Amino acid sequence: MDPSLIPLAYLVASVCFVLTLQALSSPRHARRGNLLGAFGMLVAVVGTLLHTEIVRFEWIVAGLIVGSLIGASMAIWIPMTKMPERIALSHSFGGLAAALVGVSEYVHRGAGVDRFTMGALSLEVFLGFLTFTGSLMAFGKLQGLVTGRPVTYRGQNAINVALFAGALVLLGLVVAEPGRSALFYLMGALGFAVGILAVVPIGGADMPVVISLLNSYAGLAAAATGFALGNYVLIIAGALDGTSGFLLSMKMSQAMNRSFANVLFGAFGTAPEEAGAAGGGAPVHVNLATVEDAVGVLEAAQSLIVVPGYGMAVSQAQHATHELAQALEARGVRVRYAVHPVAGRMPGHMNVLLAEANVPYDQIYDLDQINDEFARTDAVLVVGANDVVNPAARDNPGSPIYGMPVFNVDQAQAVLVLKRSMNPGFSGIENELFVRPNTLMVLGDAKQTLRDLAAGLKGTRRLAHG
Amino acid sequence: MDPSLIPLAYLVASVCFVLTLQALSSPRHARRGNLLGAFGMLVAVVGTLLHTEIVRFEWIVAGLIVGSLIGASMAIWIPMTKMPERIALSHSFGGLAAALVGVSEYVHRGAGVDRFTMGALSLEVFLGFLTFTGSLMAFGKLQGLVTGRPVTYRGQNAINVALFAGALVLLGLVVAEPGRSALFYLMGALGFAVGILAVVPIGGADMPVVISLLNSYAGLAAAATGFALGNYVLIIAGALDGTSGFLLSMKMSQAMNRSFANVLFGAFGTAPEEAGAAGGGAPVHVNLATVEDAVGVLEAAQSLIVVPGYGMAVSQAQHATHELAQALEARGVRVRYAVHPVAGRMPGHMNVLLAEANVPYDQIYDLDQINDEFARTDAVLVVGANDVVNPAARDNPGSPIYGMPVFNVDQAQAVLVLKRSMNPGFSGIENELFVRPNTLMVLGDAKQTLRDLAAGLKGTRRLAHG
Amino acid sequence: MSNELLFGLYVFVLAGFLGYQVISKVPPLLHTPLMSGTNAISGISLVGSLVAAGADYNTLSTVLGFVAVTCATINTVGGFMITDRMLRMFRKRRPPAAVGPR
Amino acid sequence: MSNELLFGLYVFVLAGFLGYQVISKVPPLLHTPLMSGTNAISGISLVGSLVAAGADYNTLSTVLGFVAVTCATINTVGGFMITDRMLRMFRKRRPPAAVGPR
Ligand SMILES: NC(=O)c1ccc[n+]([C@@H]2O[C@H](COP(=O)([O-])OP(=O)(O)OC[C@H]3O[C@@H](n4cnc5c(N)ncnc54)[C@H](OP(=O)(O)O)[C@@H]3O)[C@@H](O)[C@H]2O)c1
Ligand SMILES: NC(=O)c1ccc[n+]([C@@H]2O[C@H](COP(=O)([O-])OP(=O)(O)OC[C@H]3O[C@@H](n4cnc5c(N)ncnc54)[C@H](OP(=O)(O)O)[C@@H]3O)[C@@H](O)[C@H]2O)c1
Repeated sequence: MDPSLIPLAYLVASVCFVLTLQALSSPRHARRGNLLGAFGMLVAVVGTLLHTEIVRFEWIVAGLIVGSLIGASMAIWIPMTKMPERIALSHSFGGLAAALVGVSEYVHRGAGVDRFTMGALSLEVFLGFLTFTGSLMAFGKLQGLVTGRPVTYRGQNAINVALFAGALVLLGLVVAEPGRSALFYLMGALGFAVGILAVVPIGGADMPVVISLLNSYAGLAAAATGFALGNYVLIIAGALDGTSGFLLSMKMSQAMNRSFANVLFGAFGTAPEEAGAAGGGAPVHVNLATVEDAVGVLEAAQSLIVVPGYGMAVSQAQHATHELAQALEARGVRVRYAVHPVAGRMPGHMNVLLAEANVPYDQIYDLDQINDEFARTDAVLVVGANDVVNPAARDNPGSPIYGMPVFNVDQAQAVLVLKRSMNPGFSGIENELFVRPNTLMVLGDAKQTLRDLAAGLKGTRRLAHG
Repeated sequence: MDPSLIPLAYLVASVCFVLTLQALSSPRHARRGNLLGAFGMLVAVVGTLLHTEIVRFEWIVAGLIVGSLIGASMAIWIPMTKMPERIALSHSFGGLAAALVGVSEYVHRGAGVDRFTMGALSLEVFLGFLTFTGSLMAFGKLQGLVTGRPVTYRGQNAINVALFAGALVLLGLVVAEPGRSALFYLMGALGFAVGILAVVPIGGADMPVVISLLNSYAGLAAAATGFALGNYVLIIAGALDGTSGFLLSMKMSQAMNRSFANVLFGAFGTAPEEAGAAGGGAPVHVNLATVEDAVGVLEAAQSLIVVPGYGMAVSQAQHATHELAQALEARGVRVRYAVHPVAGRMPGHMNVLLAEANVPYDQIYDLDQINDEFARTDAVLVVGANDVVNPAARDNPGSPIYGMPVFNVDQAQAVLVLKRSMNPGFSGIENELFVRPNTLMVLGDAKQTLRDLAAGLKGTRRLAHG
Repeated sequence: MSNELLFGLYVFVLAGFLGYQVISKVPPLLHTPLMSGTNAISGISLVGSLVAAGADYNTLSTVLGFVAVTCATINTVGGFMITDRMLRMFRKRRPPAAVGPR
Repeated sequence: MSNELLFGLYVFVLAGFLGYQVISKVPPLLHTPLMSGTNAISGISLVGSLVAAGADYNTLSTVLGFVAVTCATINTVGGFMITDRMLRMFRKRRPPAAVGPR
């Protein structure tokens, strides 16, 4: 076929990708949009194979098969609760791919490349490796392979900045004289190092911000590849990814009322010790409640708001949550879900889990939609959420999370909190909510507790109806 | 300076234009956005002057001066109520400019142009002339220079289609052999003719749809110019205009619950005679009210909704409307404005007039925002609106405007209608609202009537407060 | 197929999508300023006209160019000025929330 | 400045704006599918990898290309499949109006 069709195939692909993202503006057509995106990718790949320089296909086929097998099996068997880890991991693949393409391009063209192409290649390789190692670190922290606590040492930021600056200098030198392959590879190595060192000092629960940011770097790397190869679908897709990642990380930082700088260099999450001390260790006068007490509260309630948090993901309690909610709805209780923008460990984390448990999405409300409702609600069920329901963020200017918008659960008649212990959440600070008079703490794994509550309700069903 | 800077200047201009449109998403920054757009235009012009082919400036300067003087004086002295006419007129200028550039390009390059460029040029010239004459016709109809009534004759649509097809054939021939200048000019002439003949059969009040549509044609013409000259700012600006015009005309058609085809070929507005007959001529039992009666209603009201229509524009009654509203607010009445998407003669027509009269825009509500409020409102003041408050659109499947979303003013306690006569509105059909028992018709020029009402209220102020 | 055309297509398609996204966010309140604003922007055909009027091809081209420059200038200058005049008039009283769901 | 770079710039800028517009319309409800979706799209670096793996430049290039193809494929195939799996799960009960102001 005619290779001059390639750019048209790429145009089609680009349009498909745009439509994919457009479709995500509502759950109704989102799925069709996703399929369209996959189709676009197919078109792009087939188009590429028309490329005259492609002469041998065995490696291509091999790569496609291996990749498809790995990708598909990951997609099929990975639990929804592991989504953040999965995304971090695949960002690292993406970064690696971009970097390797850059290197192979350089190896092939050698010193012959012009300045402009060289600049693009260098950016591609640097950002690619940076994304690769950075995402791997993020993955490790989320998985617990690496400590989630920020690892800090004196002059850390200085060192990172120095490394980064060094890389830029090298970039300049390589562009000035593309022949200097040693410098080129050294720059790649620096990207490799920066990726690790820049992520190490960031707390585990800030990883979502890091991941999104790396997502946008990956996008820029792809765009750079596009500039180097004069390939426009790469530039377009790269630009789309870049903005997406950037916007998401912005939104998250805002939802936590923290600046980018604070997230990236603030080593947030080291605070706990002092904060804990300030809080005077484990708080006093906690209403430790039995399942029976909790059941009593639920029976009395006419309206209930469920506030899920990271804990629901940890104990995979989404199904148990929905079952309890349905049992209550069967008793005529009005049940709504309140999902905080940064509940869990990635944007929309809770929404996906609840969707998995068949909770209809129009029963789920955003912060601004529902925050005034708590005062008018009989009972709130906090399932493994902590920071996002910490009144200190609202009332206590001294608190590290002061100013972060939180749910006003403490304004409800009664609050049931399901968690395993009195330990703090990600931010590592004590939560006044747990010592409020209208709060009942039901300690234990969320899933188990929810099952017990449901059972307890059944037991009393006859009473309730009789 | 370096001509290779031109494309960069164009990129800057393009970005400015995009930001201009983005800023229009809220009144807050809209104005700054507009200034940015003007700046972008300046950059583009200055950049163009670097063009090496530009050797003599006297004609350029002359054109710029003359154009600026005309444009500025129009902008300064034209009354807001004449906005539709003004926009129609300037679309025709735009079309003409595009067409002439195309012709001069052809005259200059002669038969030498390649196929692709030739196609772009032809499209540019055809669409340009079509927009030119079409917009002039629209202007004439709005101004009353040409009858606003649809002019129809047998086989009209057939003829228009034939002309259009002919133009396409010519385009094909010219592209096949760019040398055929006669055919080229003939095609331009056809565009000229189609513009006139296609608009003639369309009713005066459908002109807004036509204008927006011509706007999108003008955009396409500009884009074609861009393709012909390999000029990307033209392509981008053209695409933006094209989509804008298209979206607006879509929204209007939807708001009238009519298909594009119906608007363009339906000769809407010929209906009146029959419709009038069906309605049995002037309706009976009309509550013709004096100013005193109306004042009585206004005094009794705690809440009032003002529904402005085209008549407010005709009688320039926007200031009088606001004065009356303020007088009522001074008496503690809650006043809101309800603006229908197709009230007046262009999208947002009423909003601009009310803004001119200093009505704060957050006191103005859309159809979906306020339509349920009428039932809970004491009094409605209809200022020169007719079709947009015609209950037939809701209740009478036989009506030509059946299905067009309208305000449920008839559900209010009392309705005051200000118009000059019992004549129908644009659609030419009778309005049941005027014969409802809870409707008071106050005939006369809207502005005068409003003044009288305000005076009447003043007279009774003491009573009201005592 | 020629690069010119190809790049043009990319730019046209992207700008079209962008236009759709941006325009559909403009509230009815500002539809008239939108019309006169796009009208002003469409005056960009000025850049085409300038070359026609300034390049010394032949008298006809020059004259046509002159007329085109005039028309396009009327659009841009007039368009931006009148849009500004309109937008200056939009004032608000209560917090935007009062404007209702957006 | 080279055309290549220039056109690239136009495309990049336009796509950037478009991305901003489109992404900012995605509700929090779908932020996770958005992340995995863009992740799948970023697998487009596949097209670069294919050339590297298929063009018979030299062994190193080929091997690097092979690894790149594998990684990129993992992203695309995995990304689109898992996004689909997620989106399949989103169901609704009451009319969208109930979802509240958008
Ligand atoms: N979502 C995002 O995109 C994002 C991005 C950046 C940062 N963050 C941060 O992540 C945090 C999210 O807040 P969050 O309230 O959702 O979570 P959280 O504050 O991290 O608290 C989670 C709570 O769940 C409990 N938990 C853990 N495993 C459990 C189990 N098996 N059963 C029951 N409870 C369990 C833990 O208490 P026990 O240990 O006592 O059980 C913990 O207090 C916020 O600080 C936010 O700033 C989120
Ligand atoms: N806005 C758009 O974009 C657009 C687009 C396409 C079509 N349209 C059509 O235009 C119409 C707009 O509806 P509308 O209700 O706003 O206007 P309308 O239906 O055209 O009625 C205007 C009324 O104002 C009255 N009027 C005229 N001059 C007056 C004066 N000096 N003082 C008092 N009253 C005066 C007329 O009655 P008298 O003659 O008895 O005074 C007439 O009944 C709709 O049919 C719509 O479909 C609008």
